[in-house]
Amino acid sequence: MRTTLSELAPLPAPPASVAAGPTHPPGDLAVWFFILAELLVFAVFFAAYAFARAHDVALFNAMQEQLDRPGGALNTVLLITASWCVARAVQAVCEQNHAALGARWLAGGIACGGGFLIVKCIEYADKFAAGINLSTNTFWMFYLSLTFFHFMHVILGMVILAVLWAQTRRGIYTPGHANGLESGAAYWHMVDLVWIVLFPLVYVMR
Amino acid sequence: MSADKSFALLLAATAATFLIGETGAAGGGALAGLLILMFAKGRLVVLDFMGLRAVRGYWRLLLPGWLLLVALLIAIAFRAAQSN
Amino acid sequence: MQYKSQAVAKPYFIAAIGLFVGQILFGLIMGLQYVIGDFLFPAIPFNIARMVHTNLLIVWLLFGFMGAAYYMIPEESETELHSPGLALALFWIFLIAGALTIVGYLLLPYARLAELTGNDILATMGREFLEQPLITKVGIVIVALGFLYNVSLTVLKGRKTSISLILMLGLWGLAVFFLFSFYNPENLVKDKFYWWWVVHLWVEGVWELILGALLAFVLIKVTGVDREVIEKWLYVIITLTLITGIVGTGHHYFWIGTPGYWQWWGSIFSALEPIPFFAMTIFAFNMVNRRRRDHPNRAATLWALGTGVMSFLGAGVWGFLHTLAPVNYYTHGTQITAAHGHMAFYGAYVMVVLTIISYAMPVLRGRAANSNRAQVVEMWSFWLMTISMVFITLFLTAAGILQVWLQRFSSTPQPFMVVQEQISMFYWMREVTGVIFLLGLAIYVASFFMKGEAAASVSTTSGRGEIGTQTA
Amino acid sequence: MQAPRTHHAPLTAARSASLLGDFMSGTFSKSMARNVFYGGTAFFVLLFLALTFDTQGALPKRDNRDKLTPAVAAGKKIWEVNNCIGCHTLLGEGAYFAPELGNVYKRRGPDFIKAWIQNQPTKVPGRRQMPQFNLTDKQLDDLVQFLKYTSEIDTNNWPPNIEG
Repeated sequence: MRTTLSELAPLPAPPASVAAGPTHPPGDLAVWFFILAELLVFAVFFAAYAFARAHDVALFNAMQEQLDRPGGALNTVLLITASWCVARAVQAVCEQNHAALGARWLAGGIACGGGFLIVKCIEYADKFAAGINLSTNTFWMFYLSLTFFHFMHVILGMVILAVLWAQTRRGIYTPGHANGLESGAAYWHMVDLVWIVLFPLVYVMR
Repeated sequence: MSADKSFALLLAATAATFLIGETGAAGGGALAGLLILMFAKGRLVVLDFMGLRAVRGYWRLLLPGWLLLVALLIAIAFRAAQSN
Repeated sequence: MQYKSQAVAKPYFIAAIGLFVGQILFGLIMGLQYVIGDFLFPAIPFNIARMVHTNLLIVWLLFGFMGAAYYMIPEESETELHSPGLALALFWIFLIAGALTIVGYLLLPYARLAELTGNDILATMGREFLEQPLITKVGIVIVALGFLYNVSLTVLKGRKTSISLILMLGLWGLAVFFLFSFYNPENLVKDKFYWWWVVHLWVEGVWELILGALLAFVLIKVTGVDREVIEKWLYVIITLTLITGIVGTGHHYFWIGTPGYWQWWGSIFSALEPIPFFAMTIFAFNMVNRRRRDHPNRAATLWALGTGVMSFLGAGVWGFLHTLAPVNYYTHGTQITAAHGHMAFYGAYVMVVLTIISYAMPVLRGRAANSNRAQVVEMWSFWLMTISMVFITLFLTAAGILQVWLQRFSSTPQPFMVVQEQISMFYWMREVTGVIFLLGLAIYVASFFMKGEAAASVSTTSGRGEIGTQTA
Repeated sequence: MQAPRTHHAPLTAARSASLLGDFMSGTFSKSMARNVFYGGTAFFVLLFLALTFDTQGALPKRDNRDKLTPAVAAGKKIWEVNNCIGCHTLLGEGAYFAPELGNVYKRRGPDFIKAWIQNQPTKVPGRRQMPQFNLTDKQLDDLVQFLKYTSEIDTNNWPPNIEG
């Protein structure tokens, strides 16, 4: 059962608005709390990487050389494209009321996400073949931890997209009644957002 | 801005990030450029993909604020690394 | 009381309080042994007293959880308990088995107890908090299975609320993770690694689901806030708990032979563990501020709010103090750990069990709330126990800081026992505060025997249904 | 439901309350909160299992298992059935009443440890007392072997110094 709310506000909502537009993001606040929690974890993780690097710049710079930068850039493109597809899917459903089109865009997003996983697996296979693991040194610990933590998010995001795809095809979402679709889409964009920080931080900055 | 335009800008910014990496540039200038690109890209995702552009109040500021915070922490840490 | 089978909760609550008294008495014995080393030696050596102290704590909290479940589940499920007879039988089995175990600890040398109870068949004894003989451990599993069978069938045949589902998840998790207590490899590192799957995944995992469910149940009852609202926030809070708490197990994997990356993973995730506790505090106060009625049981409301605040302080703040690996390198296994352990266990689990007892016992005794006089006495005990615990924690923290400084951080580190003598003043202060805690506990027990007219119900809003039966 | 925000309002309690209202407006459903709980929990359980899997693979290089002889195993059991953890810490875990023993082999050496255990209790008035456990020579040797094995576990350089 769903309730709308400003229920944590101890006082009733103030009168008459001046500006138009919603004050809340698309999707369910429960998902947004989750997104905020995840972003907080990632922020701490990114900061930990940056400060650990400051203790051993030479190591980090040397090891970074061994990363597959074109692969990382390709993955950025794939995730951005996936995110764009999902944004278009929400548009198709919520603005054009065209569920079939929305489902096709979602399928595109899932395909790009799958591409990301494949590229990432090739990269991992390469690193594992070189004997690299979490205990190799601090740089590889961070590289594997950060990217694998993100990798798992991509998988979770794709599971969510797959559910959304099935629901959209069945025509469950309509304009004004797309809470689930918007929530799942927001989560997927979060996965993209994290990679947008991760790629330059780990692969490029030196 | 539409999602399509943002998408095009995101691709361009990704290319720029990659090219900075290819030149092997290091130091303050490269770092600043990369952080600005990162913030710009993240902001586009937040505003146009997540759909926060039309939203007023906290929520619109929260995620760009997160990006800013992360960028700031990275900048501080990388500066500290340079002075080591 | 809406369902007569809820009455089986009563002996559980009484036993819990009785064992609580025992726990505190042994705590005081240990506290004295810290400063008068040969006190009661060799009759009750420290290791035996400590085992009794911690095992009684665990057992009485389990009694409290089970009593809470027997009280809550029929009401949540809107049906009688599947088998009140089984619940009562398990009560006596658990009580007698527990009592025999404690008697065994006190009367037999531990090695002899191990020999007599089949430790040679499967060695599980002699590990912190899991000292119970094999037969007691098996007994715990049997009691837990019978209990879970009983309440699960009740839930399945009745209304399924989020609170009862979360409670059941917590209770099943408790039983499942206890199974790791039977895994005791010869490899010490693996032993310790999976030992934490019982200890950490209990207290910073599944027990918090139980805590959340108990607190949410009482808040619905005493505030009259819509179930829908409370359950929704409950989900958000326990999500945060498990996000941070599961990988947060890593903060125990810094120095026991496990790989170095746990220092990063453990620090990062456990650093965020205060957030769900903070959310719980905000949640409790918010719900009470937005109450739709003034429940006559003000003592229960006080305990509920106290749980929020003290669990945040004890588990959240005192946990964070020493959870980061560079700090923990110096504080690991010192009085800082003891300080955190005391306030976290009291603030989270002791207080939530006392919350549900405070709410449920009057109902089980046929009234909405105790007399004003009894409640005032109970609230005195709340403040005495809580403030004493704060000071016990502060004194142990002071002792710990000094210990770290002299024994760990100094460039000329001093031996353990030399340092202990130098910080004995703080142990004395802790012991005195402990006596005040016992006084608070005595007053708490006395509050159950206070007579007087039952407090009248004051409702702030009219037209609401019977509190607790409403669904959103 | 949207809670529109007033502009130019003085920063009063009412206004800050309305700001909180803004923050909390929008859809917030219990079913979604439940889905996030189950999904998030499953996710972090899997992550934890993945890290556990890696740890299992990394342990052989760290946990000194090559030295895990039958004597060490027997010593561990002696450690357990005498409830040593009820007073001492071992790698920092246990009770905080008596010294850390994870590195006692390095701090005191085998002969001191055996002599110490045999001579308990000290019966010094007012001093903390360790019971007499009546261990045989073989049991003492096994216990010492266990403490030696423990002292060689890779603990990331913990404790900070020899005093434990």
